[in-house]
Amino acid sequence: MSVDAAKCIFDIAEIQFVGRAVAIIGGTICRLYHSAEAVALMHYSIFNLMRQALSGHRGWGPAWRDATPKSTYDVVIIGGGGHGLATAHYLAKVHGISNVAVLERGWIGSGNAGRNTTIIRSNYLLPGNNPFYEWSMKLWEGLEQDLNYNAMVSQRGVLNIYHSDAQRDTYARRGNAMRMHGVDAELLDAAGVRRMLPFLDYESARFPIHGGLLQRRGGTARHDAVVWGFARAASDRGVDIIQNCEVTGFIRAAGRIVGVETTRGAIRASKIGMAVAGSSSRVAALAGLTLPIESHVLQAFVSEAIKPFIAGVVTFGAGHFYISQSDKGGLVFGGDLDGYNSYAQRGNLPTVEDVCEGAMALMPAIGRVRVLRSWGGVMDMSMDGSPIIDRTGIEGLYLNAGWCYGGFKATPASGWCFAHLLARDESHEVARAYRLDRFASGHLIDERGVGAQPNLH
Amino acid sequence: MRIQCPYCGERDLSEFAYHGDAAFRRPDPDAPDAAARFFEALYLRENPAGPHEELWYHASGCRSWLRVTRNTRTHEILAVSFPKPSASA
Amino acid sequence: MADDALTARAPFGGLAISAAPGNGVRVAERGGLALATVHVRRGQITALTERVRARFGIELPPGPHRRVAGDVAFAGIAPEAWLASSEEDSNGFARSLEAAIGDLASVADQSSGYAVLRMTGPKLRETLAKILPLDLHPRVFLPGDVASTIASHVGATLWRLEDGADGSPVFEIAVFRSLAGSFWHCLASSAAEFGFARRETLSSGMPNQ
Amino acid sequence: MNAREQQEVAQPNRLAGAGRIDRSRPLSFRFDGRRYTGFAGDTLASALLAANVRLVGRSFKYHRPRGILTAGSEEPNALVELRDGARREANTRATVAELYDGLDARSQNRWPSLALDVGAASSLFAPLLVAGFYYKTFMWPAALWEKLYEPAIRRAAGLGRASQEADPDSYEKAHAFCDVLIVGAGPAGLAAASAAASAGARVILCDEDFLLGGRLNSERFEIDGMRGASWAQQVEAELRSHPEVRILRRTTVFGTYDGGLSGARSFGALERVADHVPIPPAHQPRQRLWKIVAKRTVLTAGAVERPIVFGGNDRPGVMMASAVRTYLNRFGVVPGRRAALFTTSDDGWKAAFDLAAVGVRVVAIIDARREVAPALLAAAEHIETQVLCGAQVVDAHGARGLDRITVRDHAGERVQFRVDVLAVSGGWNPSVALSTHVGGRPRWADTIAAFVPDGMPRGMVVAGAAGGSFTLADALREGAAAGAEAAQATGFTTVPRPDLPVSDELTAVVPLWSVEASESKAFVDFQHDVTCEDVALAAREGFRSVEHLKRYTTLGMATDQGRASSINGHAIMAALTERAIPELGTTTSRPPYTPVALAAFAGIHRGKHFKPTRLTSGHAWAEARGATFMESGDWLRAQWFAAPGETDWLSIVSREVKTVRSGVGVCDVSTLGKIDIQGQGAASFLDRVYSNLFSTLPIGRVRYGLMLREDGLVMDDGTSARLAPRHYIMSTTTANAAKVMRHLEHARQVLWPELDVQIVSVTEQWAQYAIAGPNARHLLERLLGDAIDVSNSAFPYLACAEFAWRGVTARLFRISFSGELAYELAVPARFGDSAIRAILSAGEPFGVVPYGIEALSVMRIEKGHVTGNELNGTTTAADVGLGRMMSTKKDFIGRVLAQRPGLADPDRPQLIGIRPVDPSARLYGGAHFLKLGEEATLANDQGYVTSVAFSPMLGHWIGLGLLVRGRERRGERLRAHSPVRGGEVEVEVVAPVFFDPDGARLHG
Ligand SMILES: Cc1cc2nc3c(=O)[nH]c(=O)nc-3n(C[C@H](O)[C@H](O)[C@H](O)COP(=O)(O)OP(=O)(O)OC[C@H]3O[C@@H](n4cnc5c(N)ncnc54)[C@H](O)[C@@H]3O)c2cc1C
Ligand SMILES: NC(=O)c1ccc[n+]([C@@H]2O[C@H](COP(=O)([O-])OP(=O)(O)OC[C@H]3O[C@@H](n4cnc5c(N)ncnc54)[C@H](O)[C@@H]3O)[C@@H](O)[C@H]2O)c1
Ligand SMILES: Cc1cc2nc3c(=O)[nH]c(=O)nc-3n(C[C@H](O)[C@H](O)[C@H](O)COP(=O)(O)O)c2cc1C
Ligand SMILES: [Zn+2]
Repeated sequence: MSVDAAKCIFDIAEIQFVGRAVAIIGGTICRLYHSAEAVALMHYSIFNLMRQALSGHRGWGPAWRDATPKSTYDVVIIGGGGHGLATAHYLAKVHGISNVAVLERGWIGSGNAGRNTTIIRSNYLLPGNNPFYEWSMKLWEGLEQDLNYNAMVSQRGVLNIYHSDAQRDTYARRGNAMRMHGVDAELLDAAGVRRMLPFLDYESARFPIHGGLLQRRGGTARHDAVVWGFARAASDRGVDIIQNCEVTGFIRAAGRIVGVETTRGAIRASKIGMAVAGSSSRVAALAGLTLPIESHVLQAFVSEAIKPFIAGVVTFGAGHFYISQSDKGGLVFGGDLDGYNSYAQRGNLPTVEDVCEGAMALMPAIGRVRVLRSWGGVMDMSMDGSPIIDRTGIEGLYLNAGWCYGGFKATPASGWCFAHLLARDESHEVARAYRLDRFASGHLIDERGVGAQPNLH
Repeated sequence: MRIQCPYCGERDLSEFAYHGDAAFRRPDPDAPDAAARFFEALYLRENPAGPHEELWYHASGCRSWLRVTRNTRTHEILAVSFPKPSASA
Repeated sequence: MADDALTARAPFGGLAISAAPGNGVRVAERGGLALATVHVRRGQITALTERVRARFGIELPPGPHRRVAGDVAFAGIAPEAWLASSEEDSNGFARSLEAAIGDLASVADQSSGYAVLRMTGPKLRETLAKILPLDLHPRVFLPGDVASTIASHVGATLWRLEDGADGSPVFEIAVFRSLAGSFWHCLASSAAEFGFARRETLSSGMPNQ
Repeated sequence: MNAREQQEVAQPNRLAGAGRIDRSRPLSFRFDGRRYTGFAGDTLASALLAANVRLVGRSFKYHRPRGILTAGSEEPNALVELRDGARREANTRATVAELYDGLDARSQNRWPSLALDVGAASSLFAPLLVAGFYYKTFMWPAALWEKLYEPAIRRAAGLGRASQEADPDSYEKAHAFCDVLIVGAGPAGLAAASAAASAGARVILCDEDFLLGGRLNSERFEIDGMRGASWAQQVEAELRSHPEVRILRRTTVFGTYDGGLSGARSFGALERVADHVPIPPAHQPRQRLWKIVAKRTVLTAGAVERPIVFGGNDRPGVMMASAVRTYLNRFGVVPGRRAALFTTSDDGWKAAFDLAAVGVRVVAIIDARREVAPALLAAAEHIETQVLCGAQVVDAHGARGLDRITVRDHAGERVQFRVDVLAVSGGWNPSVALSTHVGGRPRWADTIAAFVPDGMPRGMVVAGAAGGSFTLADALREGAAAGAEAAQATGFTTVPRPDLPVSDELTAVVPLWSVEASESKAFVDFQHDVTCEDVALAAREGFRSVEHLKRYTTLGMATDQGRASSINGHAIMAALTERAIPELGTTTSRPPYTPVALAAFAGIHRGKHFKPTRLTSGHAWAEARGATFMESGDWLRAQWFAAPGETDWLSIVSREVKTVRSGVGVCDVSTLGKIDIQGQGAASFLDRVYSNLFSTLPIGRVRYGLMLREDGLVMDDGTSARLAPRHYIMSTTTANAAKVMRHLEHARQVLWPELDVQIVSVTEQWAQYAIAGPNARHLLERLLGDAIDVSNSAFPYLACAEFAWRGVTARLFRISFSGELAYELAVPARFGDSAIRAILSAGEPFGVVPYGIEALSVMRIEKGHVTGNELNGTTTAADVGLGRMMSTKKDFIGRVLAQRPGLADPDRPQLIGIRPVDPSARLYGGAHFLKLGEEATLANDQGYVTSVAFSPMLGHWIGLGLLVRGRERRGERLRAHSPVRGGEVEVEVVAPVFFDPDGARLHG
């Protein structure tokens, strides 16, 4: 056989991963799993996929039950985003509490979970944050197996580029803190960055590249799959996922909250958890609470799909720009908040220009790549840039909010810790610092040191 | 988005810097509950979905601070004025 | 040692002119202009208006407009603030202003703070459209109008003068001195397609007014 | 063979005569390496069709052969790689790529060649590659995901390749303002423009096409007794004669954005200035980003014809009926020899008639409707063809291109036709996108079985096909009316005009979303290979909301954004789940309307011009002195001054430090913020914004001041000098100058408007030089002569004065950052260059040297002065040892909240000095403190190193840091742990002052 022919077959094997790579091990998977567990839902595996292929995939059932509300639950979670669904999953799985409803205003994942730039990392500086996000990273690393859903967790690395000695030292401080907590971190010099990303602007940069802080375990995960995977797993354990069900009020009895009014009727529960991200202030207001949170719009962008050439996540240290390339080939990128309070899920042109100027300053090689789509999401920006997982001071009502633009990576740990709080009425150890009263007491967790100015975090 | 500066006229968003809720007042620093009142004033936000009174700074224009009423659902500007009747009026 | 007087250096001096022959846009540096900011003291606006009228024969504009009398001009740049200028180049302008109105307004010398260009040419508006987020249509932005704005990332204050003899519009623009180079790059590259020329003095082919 | 014959050979499908192309200008181009010729006025697509090239690309997932489906920007299939090298552009739509001489394009997503693409083997696995298959697989063993599965997926990802080289072309931005913006220059847009223009309004007319006229160039319409296309040319000419009209061809309005009180609204538009030439001419950008502000907007963006979902509907040769007409009438190209039409609307029939008119054999007209307008049937009599009503095309066949179709007639009988082109018309979708970008939601209109704009943005109206009015007459009438209204609304008077006589038009449509009876793959989203089955699977698995459907199957997520085809998917989902289409609603359409090159949004702001650069008036001098510069915010500052032959930065800096400490040196400190503060209330104003007292500062004196944020943390530090009872000069750090100015304006305008204070930045007015060292006074005496008495008695530490010197007003401050006897001399910036030269010559006898900010930083660390490294926004005054500056005699910003327990906690890290126990050891910033013998865990974290420097005076490295209860721990030894720098040093805690602790030198 000619060399070319050989190469071509080799390519088939590589391009046609499904046909070969998977087929090879498909059998093994199902054997393993079959003995392992008998599940109500059809198990996701290459074996079942192939079996279904023969029958035109007629056999697949709903990924999650589209439940109608019951009158009472042990726990009601408001918000069918990543955090709400993860909370329900871990309540059922870890704490055995499965008489749970997740109430979603629209369709699950319609909020920030469904519109974020999917970066996961645990490269945090402060002791209040670092253990929490590393715990989240650990959960990401086992998520597929836990959920039996491929959320495409992809640890291709997160690189923060620095442009001055001062910036280098701040990154060094952060990297050292990470290492002291057993998180991987490397400080690269300019040459090191160049080896990774030869196509950045090293010659004519306004702010020359001095190096970068690299977390190899950082990367991305498929945002929608995270939502669907948690929903499927939670639903499978008996959790009711109720869409098109907006919470419009709280039911009180004897000073505590005992249920919610919704667009699909009243629902009672002994404990109610809020995980509504950008809508936190609005839902809290229904309970008469005012939060240390502003809602801001953050825009994101995706380009036309091109053959992959950007390996991991890169963030620009001298402008507002970060980027990664999705498994579909689109460049997924973003930058800074528009900067004004907004519930509109869209932004304006100045921010688009600002982000793309950053892009061209760092990566002039993507100049001719076309922006395909831009969108916005509503960020629950807290006053110190860090989240809140805590009781509210009103009996029966619990709060999970203030995720700013960093809550996707937090999804598993947030669910894990919120479930812990709801089940045990005590904070999980990695989330101890996320108290609601820290602003009054001055125990702030301000990674950026910009103070009570949410649009600067 | 375009903001009608009472001095400069209607200008593009890019000339302005956003500060936030215009409700902020410095509480009486000598009040017995000053700490609590300062905390509330600085940290708690109504953060409404709808008309919002907020402060903008015409950073790249006349450097005036402006009180803008804007709908946070639609971004529609409803009113703009100086924070207080101008000092020498 | 010898007390030889210090020599001034022009902010736009020595800035290269991109190879773009033509006369679409002509500029000249306003090196000689003496500048000072004037901020009225609280409650003194009426008094100041009268004083300025009396001393300079100028009706202090309440809004973003520029009024000229003889060598002196007052341009509104903010509520109760003006950029005063004087043609005859003396470091004494701020001082004399201080003497004239110092009790009613705070005066600060800015003669060195700004780099000022006079600009004209048939393609000036097309060029400025690439730089300024302002509507400079002749019916909208009139002679004597002033605007403080952002000229692609560079803060700038612009005012319009009477059109030149050739019918071309004439504007003057002031940017912070340290940013002269960046502004120049932006102006030169925006004017390049129309031809960009520099005059050393106002008299040489620049409308003088 | 002469040129004409050659062309005929090269362009077998080109009709004689017809079309709006310039046959006198043949252009040669290459596709996949082969040479072809077309004409000026062609698109790449029309030129390829003229040359009878039908296979132009491969689909994303199954690598199916694909041809040209449309003639517009909604094209999903005919995507090519245009140009090469650094100018390579992936995914360019052949249907809008304007032909130019030497154009070079390649097909995408195939290997080794378009004709035999081994990727096509993937269709073997098609049954596995259903929507979302990857969510169900690749989970085991986990290790293989990263190593094998994902790399494989990524290799299969994407269509074209990015250049991966810096884009060599330039881009620019421009602002435009108008009374009336008109989006789209079809009949409706032209009518609107001419109505508004004749009223004298400022009009901007944009069209993404390089020809104005819209469908008029594609159809054989008559307006006012002339060819529609000629009418368009006539109106264009008329418009060009209006001085207030700006016509932007090749300009796509890509986004609607927010407006303001006045009702004026912002739009983004992209002008392709030079995409139709090989490279942009000198001084011309490739593209221009327009930021348009319009008082009124008329949306006349037309409509897009939608496909029908049936087996093999993606084969090259299957083409939208409207595109067939465009190629015939506008480009004079016959897309095939034997044609058939598959339609659900009257409009589609035009294609059959137009084809027949140029002699193409139309073998069959297949109309899914049982009843069809008699007029059409009558017209069909004139072309010998077979009309099948109530029939459907169930399958299209042909390996690399269409050769047969199978039709199921009204009786259910299957008939086959041999055809090489099938014109398809499934009805039209109004182009509503721009009406929805700011929140409007389109409304379902049964009459046309499509969504039309609803809840229009304030100031925007729609006219013509974009609003669902599909006849030419309506387009003209509505356009004219909308244009006139808009002009009136912006203060112009209009004169009514009579409607023009035009050819009338049938527009009835009965939608057929998909053909059940099809056996082979029926495509909904062509580019992403989303089939009917995928939609069914999504329904089965509960992804039933249109948004879930989209995200699960990627329907409508390709480069065409499903503009033409998504609706079919939604309709299929509606049917499967027994809901009405309006109940499902639409997915959100977002800017940009068509994809926009990233560089266009950046304009000139790239490379060195990413951000402006601020230079001090001493810059030229410093350059001449061999300074190395570094960025400090937007400023460039001299880092150090290498003497001839010096190379090692550390020895240069040490030399500079030693000279200053032993003799005298000068440093440009012009970048520090300088704010002029005047007024009756100036003193009390400063008392409120600084933590320490300034009302007590004597005239002619300077004081160090600390500024807090209201949350009690340190914001900035600096000095303020009192020149007169009501006149202060404040200095801020370089980094915080703008922030402080804004903070003060806030305090002045919002917090205390009753105070009589005027503040203005004079940073740019003054060039300021620090003159430091034992010989500083001698230098000044020589420099200033009798302009001012600088003797210690007349001008002690912290004195300041304004005085006349060499014909200018100068200011002198006796302040010191270096800890030496030091002064700062300020002169008006235009004399800055002259002044620094004078300082140097006055200093010659004392061996004065210029020093940069590295030396400055070494000296401030030796003195334990804090900067941004310590004042990092998380430290209190007490943390950095400045607790004593928190006045107890008055209120000030930050006082109250600084007392919160978390900020008053004695266990907080406090400022300390460190020195390595081994004097030869190097210190690193960012290292964390650990107790000796304690494990390196976060729990054991004791603080961190904020600043380090090699002290030439002490001969070893020194540092500052923040250490838990640091002030109590002098003498303690610690680990300075820095794993990311691969090191750890044992350090001793010392006082944060290393040099001249009692400050004797200051006062000397
Ligand atoms: C553009 C963008 C980019 C981002 N990039 C990243 C990133 O790269 N990495 C990262 O870690 N994070 C990122 N984030 C942040 C991250 O997406 C969010 O912090 C996180 O998704 C919030 O948690 P969630 O998923 O539960 O929120 P959501 O998905 O918003 O869930 C909240 C849900 O509550 C529902 N809800 C609201 N009100 C009610 C009510 N009254 N009744 C019932 N339901 C209600 C909403 O409909 C919504 O579905 C980004 C966010 C955006 C917008
Ligand atoms: N008989 C039918 O069923 C039917 C249906 C639809 C259209 N039509 C015909 O189409 C024509 C409709 O006239 P019309 O003027 O409303 O539409 P048109 O399609 O003739 O013109 C629309 C124009 O807008 C431009 N455009 C679209 N989006 C744009 C954007 N974002 N930026 C810049 N330009 C953009 C297009 O390039 C096009 O030139 C009539 O001639 C009518 O006969 C007929
Ligand atoms: C990681 C990521 C990748 C995306 N890729 C695409 C894409 O390839 N094509 C596309 O049309 N939209 C893409 N989107 C954007 C979505 O279409 C959508 O705009 C976003 O989820 C916000 O929803 P909305 O625009 O409906 O409000 C992507 C979004 C994310 C978060
Ligand atoms: Zn203003």
